[in-house]
Amino acid sequence: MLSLLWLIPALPAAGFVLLVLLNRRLGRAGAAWIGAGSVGLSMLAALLVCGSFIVSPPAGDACRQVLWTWMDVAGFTPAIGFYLDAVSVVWVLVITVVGFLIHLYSTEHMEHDEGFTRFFTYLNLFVFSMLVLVLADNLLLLYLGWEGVGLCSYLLIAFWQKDPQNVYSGRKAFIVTRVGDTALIAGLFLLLTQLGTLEIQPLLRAAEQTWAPDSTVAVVAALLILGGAVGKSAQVPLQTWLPDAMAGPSPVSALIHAATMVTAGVYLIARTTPLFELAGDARLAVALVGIVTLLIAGFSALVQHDLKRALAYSTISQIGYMILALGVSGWEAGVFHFGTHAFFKALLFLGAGVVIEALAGEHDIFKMGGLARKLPAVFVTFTVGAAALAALPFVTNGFYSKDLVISTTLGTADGNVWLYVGSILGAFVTTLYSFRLVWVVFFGEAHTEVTRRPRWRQTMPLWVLAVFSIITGFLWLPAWIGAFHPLEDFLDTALPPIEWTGRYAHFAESAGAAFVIILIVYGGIFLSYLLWVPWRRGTHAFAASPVVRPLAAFWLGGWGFDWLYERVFVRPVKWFAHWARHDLVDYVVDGIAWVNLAGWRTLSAGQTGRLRSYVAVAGFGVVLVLAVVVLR
Amino acid sequence: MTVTWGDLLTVSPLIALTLAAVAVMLAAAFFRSHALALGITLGGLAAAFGTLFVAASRAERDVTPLVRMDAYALLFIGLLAAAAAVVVLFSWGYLDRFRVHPEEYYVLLLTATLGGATLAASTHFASFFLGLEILSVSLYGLIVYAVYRDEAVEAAVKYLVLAGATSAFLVFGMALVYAQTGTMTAAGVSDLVAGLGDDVVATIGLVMLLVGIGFKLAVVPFHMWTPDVYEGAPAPVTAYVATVSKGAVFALLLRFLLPVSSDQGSTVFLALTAVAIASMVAGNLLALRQDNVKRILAYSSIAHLGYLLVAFLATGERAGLAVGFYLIAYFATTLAAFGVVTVLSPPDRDADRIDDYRGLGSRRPVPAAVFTVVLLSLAGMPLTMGFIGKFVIVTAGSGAALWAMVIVLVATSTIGLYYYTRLIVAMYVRRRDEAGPAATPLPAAPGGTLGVSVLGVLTLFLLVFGVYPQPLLRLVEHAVSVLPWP
Amino acid sequence: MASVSLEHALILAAILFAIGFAGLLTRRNLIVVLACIEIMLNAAGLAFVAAGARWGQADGQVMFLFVLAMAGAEVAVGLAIAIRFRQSLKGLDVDDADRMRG
Amino acid sequence: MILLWYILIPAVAAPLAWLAGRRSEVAARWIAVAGTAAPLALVAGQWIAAAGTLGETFAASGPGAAGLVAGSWIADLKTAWIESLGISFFLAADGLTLIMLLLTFALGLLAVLCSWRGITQRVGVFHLMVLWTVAGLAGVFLALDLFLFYFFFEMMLIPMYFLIAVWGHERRIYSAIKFFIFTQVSGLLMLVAIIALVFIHGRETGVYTFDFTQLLGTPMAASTAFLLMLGFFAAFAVKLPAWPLHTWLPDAHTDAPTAGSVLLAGVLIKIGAYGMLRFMVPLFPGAVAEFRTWALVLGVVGVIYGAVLAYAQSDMKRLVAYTSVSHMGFVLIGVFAWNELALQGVILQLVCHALSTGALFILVGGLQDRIHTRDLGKMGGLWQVAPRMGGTAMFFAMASLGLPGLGNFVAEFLILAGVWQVSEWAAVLGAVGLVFATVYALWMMQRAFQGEETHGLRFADLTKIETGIFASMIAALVLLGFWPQPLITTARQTVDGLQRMTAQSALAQPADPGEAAAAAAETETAGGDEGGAP
Repeated sequence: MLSLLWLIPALPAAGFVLLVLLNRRLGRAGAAWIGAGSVGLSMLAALLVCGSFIVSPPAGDACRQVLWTWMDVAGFTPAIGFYLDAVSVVWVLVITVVGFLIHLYSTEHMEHDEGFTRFFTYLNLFVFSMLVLVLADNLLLLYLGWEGVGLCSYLLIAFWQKDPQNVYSGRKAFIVTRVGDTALIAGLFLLLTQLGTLEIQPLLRAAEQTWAPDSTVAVVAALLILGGAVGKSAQVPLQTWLPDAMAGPSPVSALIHAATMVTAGVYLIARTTPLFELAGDARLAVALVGIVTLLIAGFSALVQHDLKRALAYSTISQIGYMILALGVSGWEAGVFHFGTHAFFKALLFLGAGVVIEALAGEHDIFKMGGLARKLPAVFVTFTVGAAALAALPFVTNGFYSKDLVISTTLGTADGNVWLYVGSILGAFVTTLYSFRLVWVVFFGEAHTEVTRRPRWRQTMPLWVLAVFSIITGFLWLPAWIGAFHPLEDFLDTALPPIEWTGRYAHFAESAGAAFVIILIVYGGIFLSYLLWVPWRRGTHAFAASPVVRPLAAFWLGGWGFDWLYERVFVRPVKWFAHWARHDLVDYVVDGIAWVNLAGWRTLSAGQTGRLRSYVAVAGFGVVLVLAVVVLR
Repeated sequence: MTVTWGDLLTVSPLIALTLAAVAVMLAAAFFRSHALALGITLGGLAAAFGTLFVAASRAERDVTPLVRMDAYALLFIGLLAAAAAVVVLFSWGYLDRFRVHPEEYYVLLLTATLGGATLAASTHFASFFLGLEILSVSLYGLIVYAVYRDEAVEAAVKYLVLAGATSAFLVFGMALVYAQTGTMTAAGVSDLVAGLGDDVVATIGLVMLLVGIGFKLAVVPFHMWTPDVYEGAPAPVTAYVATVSKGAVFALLLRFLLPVSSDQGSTVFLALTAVAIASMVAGNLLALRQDNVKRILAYSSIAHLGYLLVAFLATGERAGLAVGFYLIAYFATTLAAFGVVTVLSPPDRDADRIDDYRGLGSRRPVPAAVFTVVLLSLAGMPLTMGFIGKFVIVTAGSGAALWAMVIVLVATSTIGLYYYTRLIVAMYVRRRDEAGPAATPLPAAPGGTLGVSVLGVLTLFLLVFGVYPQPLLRLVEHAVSVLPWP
Repeated sequence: MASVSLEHALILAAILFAIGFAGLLTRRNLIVVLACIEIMLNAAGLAFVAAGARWGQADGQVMFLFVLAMAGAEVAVGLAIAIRFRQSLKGLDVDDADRMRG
Repeated sequence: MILLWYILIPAVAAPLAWLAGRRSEVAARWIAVAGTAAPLALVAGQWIAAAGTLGETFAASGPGAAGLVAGSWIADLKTAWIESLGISFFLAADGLTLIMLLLTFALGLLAVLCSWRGITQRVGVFHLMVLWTVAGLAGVFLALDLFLFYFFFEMMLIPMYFLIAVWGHERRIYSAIKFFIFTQVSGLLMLVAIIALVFIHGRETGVYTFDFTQLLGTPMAASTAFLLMLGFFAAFAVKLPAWPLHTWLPDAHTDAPTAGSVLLAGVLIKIGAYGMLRFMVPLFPGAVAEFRTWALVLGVVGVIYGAVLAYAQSDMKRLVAYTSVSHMGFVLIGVFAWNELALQGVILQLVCHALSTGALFILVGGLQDRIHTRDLGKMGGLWQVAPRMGGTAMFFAMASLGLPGLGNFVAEFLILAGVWQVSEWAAVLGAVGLVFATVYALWMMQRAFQGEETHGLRFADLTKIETGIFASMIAALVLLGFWPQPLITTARQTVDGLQRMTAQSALAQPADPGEAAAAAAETETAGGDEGGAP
């Protein structure tokens, strides 16, 4: 079964090629069948392969499949080869399952769009790239997938390309992530030069053997990789692209900008765990990035009017949790939160997509309202998603994963109180904005007419994801509930287990810590009820108060990052480009030409046609030479 | 110092030219026949060319102290005669359109060639001076031959006065040299140059001598006449002035002043360096935006003589090879260039405005193609002799480590590209900004089949030896090897 | 009677030459210009004679004869051209001959 | 003898095309197709026949410098030419030559094909010029006598000049002369350097020869070598073009007809890289090592400057032209890194850049034929009008920004990985250049193809010929992206020879990362507590 590994990425690739080649000749139905079908088959292949992997793990708890040698230069021989272990299994399953559901959803969501075929072409390419990313057995191939998903992200954000604003958002996403990619590729150069290979497992072993813990080279390498992760996963300081990325269709936001691509950074760090284990400073940087991001984005999410932007900031914030977990050596906690987040965030976006579609493209949550009765299925599933996001205790997967993440920030050797407090605060904010959306969108009176209701291809994925958003949490129950943690056991085969060795480890692992979170969550829900439930008008006064208003505006604009970058990076480059557009060097060239022309003008004016001036010139020359002769 | 029959046989090329000149003169006295004059002229030139082989078969020798018929002299006499023959062929169609009798033209042409040939073989001040003056005086007549053209008269006056004045410099210089050395032979001058030291009078003499040579070569600062004379003279005569008179003098320069290059610190050397550099710069710059084709060619010839001086100043046989080959290339190219002008010229004026050449590529494809090859050769582009010529000159200059001159050569020859390609563009490219009434197209020149076929031969020559120059290089190598290289 | 040394003769020749050249620079009448050239040529001839005298050879005088002959030829052609010049430019001012320039 | 055919076939086909063109334009086109396709087939044949041996590397002890050159030939031809000056007619081909020849003829063929509709004036002469350019290019890549090299180097300028000046666009005369002058000045500097080298060699040995193999290893003072190297560098840096000698390129590319741009961008500027690889570095390895820092600076500046200026352009063709400046900056730093990774990357970059930029030029040319403008401000929303064209443009825009999966990425990765071993900063800044590449590529796409179509432009999508051209180029780039090995193997022997030729100089360094790692491991072990050998 494991030998079918290559089929998992190959099927969407085949779908992509078919869609490109056949293009118009396929009708909408054909495109839908190929687009969704290829991913569905890929999902089946993934289920088969991963199933067999889980049931009967191969020797060494990993398997590698090399298709061909990519290139062979100077001892550098990266392969087109795939590597499957527990970490990649988690990602592959999420990608293919969520991917298929979203494809299915899209066949209905996009049914009237003129770029229907193009949409599935891009989407298939994305799934292929994402699978390559997580299956790659070497960093170069990983980078291929990495850039591939970046491309698809750009293409899909800019999918409705008639509106220049959408295209701008796509470009922004691509360019900002590429800044991070520059760091990543520099890291690749460093690793290649120092360790002589990019094949991940030998590379990690070599790093462990040759690099002393906390040596500069290890820290630099880890930081460069973090740079890549920060870009792709929309972390501070490169988070600014993701809110704008919501210009794309909702399924895209769900698949790419919530469930899968944006977690590539998490995957990358998890994949290169041994490197980060060697580099304590880099881990600290990771943790700081995570905590700062989750707070900044959380507060921004609190004040958004645009449903999808709010979710986008929430995504940034939740990935911040994952990164934070990785930073405090809670590797498995990060992966767990990725898994749960993928389901509930995809669910939220798909729900949001239905809502927006139903309201004829309305994004502003304050123009929605009262949808609980008009779109009951969406209401129920969306609320499940929001509850999971808010970590509603016991019944949602978000509770278990976030609880684990927060515990690790206190419980591991890398953890500390500040991180813990920060993450608790983040959890509180998360609860606030999650339920703010529920209250504002689904309750109160309707501001906009519902013009369309979802059919089964849209509702079915919602229900499936809602179910996943509940049950996947039970894969890893905390110790104080019961000793059921198959996911942890599974991840232990590939990642270092969480070591509860921190100063407050005992408390962190206990029910007491969980109780704090439970308290926070309920408190948050209650406060959000007070603030935003539509029939409580008093809150508007609060929102309009002179203290809150500027703060809200600041948060709404994403803490001024865009403002700053515009002035520090974008404008200077634009200014220089505009100033130099006729090529500065050409001024030199023109200058030389001008000198020649001036020479011509002068000399030519000397050709007066008068005989005596000719004689004079000759005489002058002779006299000059004779003078030299005599005086020398 | 008796002259034997053998000596006469050796100088038979010169005699042939003399006899031909007399014959044409006499013939013209009896029959006013253009064809006859042309025939005799060509016959004379052919005889001169043919007798070269007779002379070549004999051991090289001095015929009196005045001339020396060695391989070097023979090469140049052959070159001059061939060039003269080409000019004659171009003149046929051109002179037919003249409003004056054409016969005496050929007399002057033959005597001028005789003067040039004498210069090439000269080893003595007397023959030097005689040859130069025969050449000059004949040229006065040739330049002003179309007496009814105001430009021709103006050109002739300028040439006459300047030539006369520089002749005076020349003779005065000769006198000074003679006063210091007591000898007037080339060998004596060479010795003088080699051991010049700081003999002020002799150096002054040499410099004045060089004035005369410099004028004929039209190098800076004696170049001012060139554009006016080129423009004013009839096109075939211009071709002649540009080639034969310069080539002959350059041949002489090599024979008399070879050792100049052996002392790179001497005043004469420095003066010549300055002249070379100034010629390259001024020649190329002056042509830059010039609109008269003949003037462009005039200015470009100044630059080319500058290049030649670089080769001259580089010592050694490699320099001789460069000079010889470049001169041949320059002859062929220049003759073809003015040949094109000749062929295109209507009866009343010469086709020398750049506007005359606009769209030539479609109107007269063959002359246009020839002119293109010519211009590329002047620019030193591959597949033409000009390329090999430039290459041998750079080789010579680099071999002698004359870096300043080589760099100037490189830089200025690039300026050359600008105006050569400007002409090419004019012939082939339709300008979109030509909205106004286009320049009146040149009236079709009558006849010209002969001229065009000669052009074809010249082009072939340029191309064949541009790709496979080995035979010519051998020939020149052999010729220059007889010079007394230091 | 002190003999005339080579230097004296050469200096005289040089002065003559300079006079001729100065005339060339300052005079505008074509005929006078031609005359100036004659002066320069004769100055050169004088120098030759003096040089020949220094070495006791006839060569210098022979050269003088050549110079004389050539000067004559030159003037002959020159005057002929001067006639055409006058017809063409309605005068003999050489400065008027500047139709071709640039 | 087969080497001569590579030059002769297009050279002879040229006048035939011209003659045929006077009667029938289609005949001229077909002759031109034959004149490029036939040698293309021949090279392909020779490539396949030689495939077995090209990947071998030299024995560790290795032959001498000349032997290293000669050792990798698969064919050569040497006859007397101008003995008086020590010049011979000396052609030889190794793996690198084959790659360059393949590129030349393939792009020559594409140039003919893409002019099928666009060129309607003086069709015969046009193909004469195209074929002569191709013949000259083939000569450049085959010549191993320095004079012969220079001969071809200059020769192909003429037809290219005519292509630009006669069939070009708005400022064609200015651009053509600028191109001509830049190349000529720098070429002459190289000529002077060549001649000086010959003389130095001649004084040393008494043999005056322009034979490259004999001139290798000529002993000379370091300062002399540096000056001579600069002479070569000038010529190749202009061709490449390296900043700040690049300004001819945007003009020439912009105003050239499509075929001219394709040949310029595809092959002509590759001469710069080829010349550095083949001649400059092996002749003056010490001087090159001395110059390395400066060259890296020039290269990096070129990468970023080119990309930023590309972004600033509103003429689409000019934009594409500036991307060439940027991409050739990579080639420059790659050459001066001079290790196997970088060199293989450089060679790959030559091929991939030719394909990607060539395709963009064909695309812009196609657009111009349809809407009669190249001004991005007058485009917008063209995807709606011509979706296939939009998709194609997107593909090549991605190639140009170095998207993995396409050949350009492999090339740029290898180059930068090689450069990293020499200078981390150059590699990082080069990688930053790729960010700017993203900026201009996406900006171009937005301005031309995305957004709303507001100018009322309606035109036909890609024709069959165009579809064929683009499909083949896309296929080639994807193939090279996922399996560049055939090219790498082909060039391996050459690269190995080049490396060994300079092994004694300051240029030499650990040959591959594996060794570097082993060395690092050794030092690590030595410094560690464990005394035992690994």
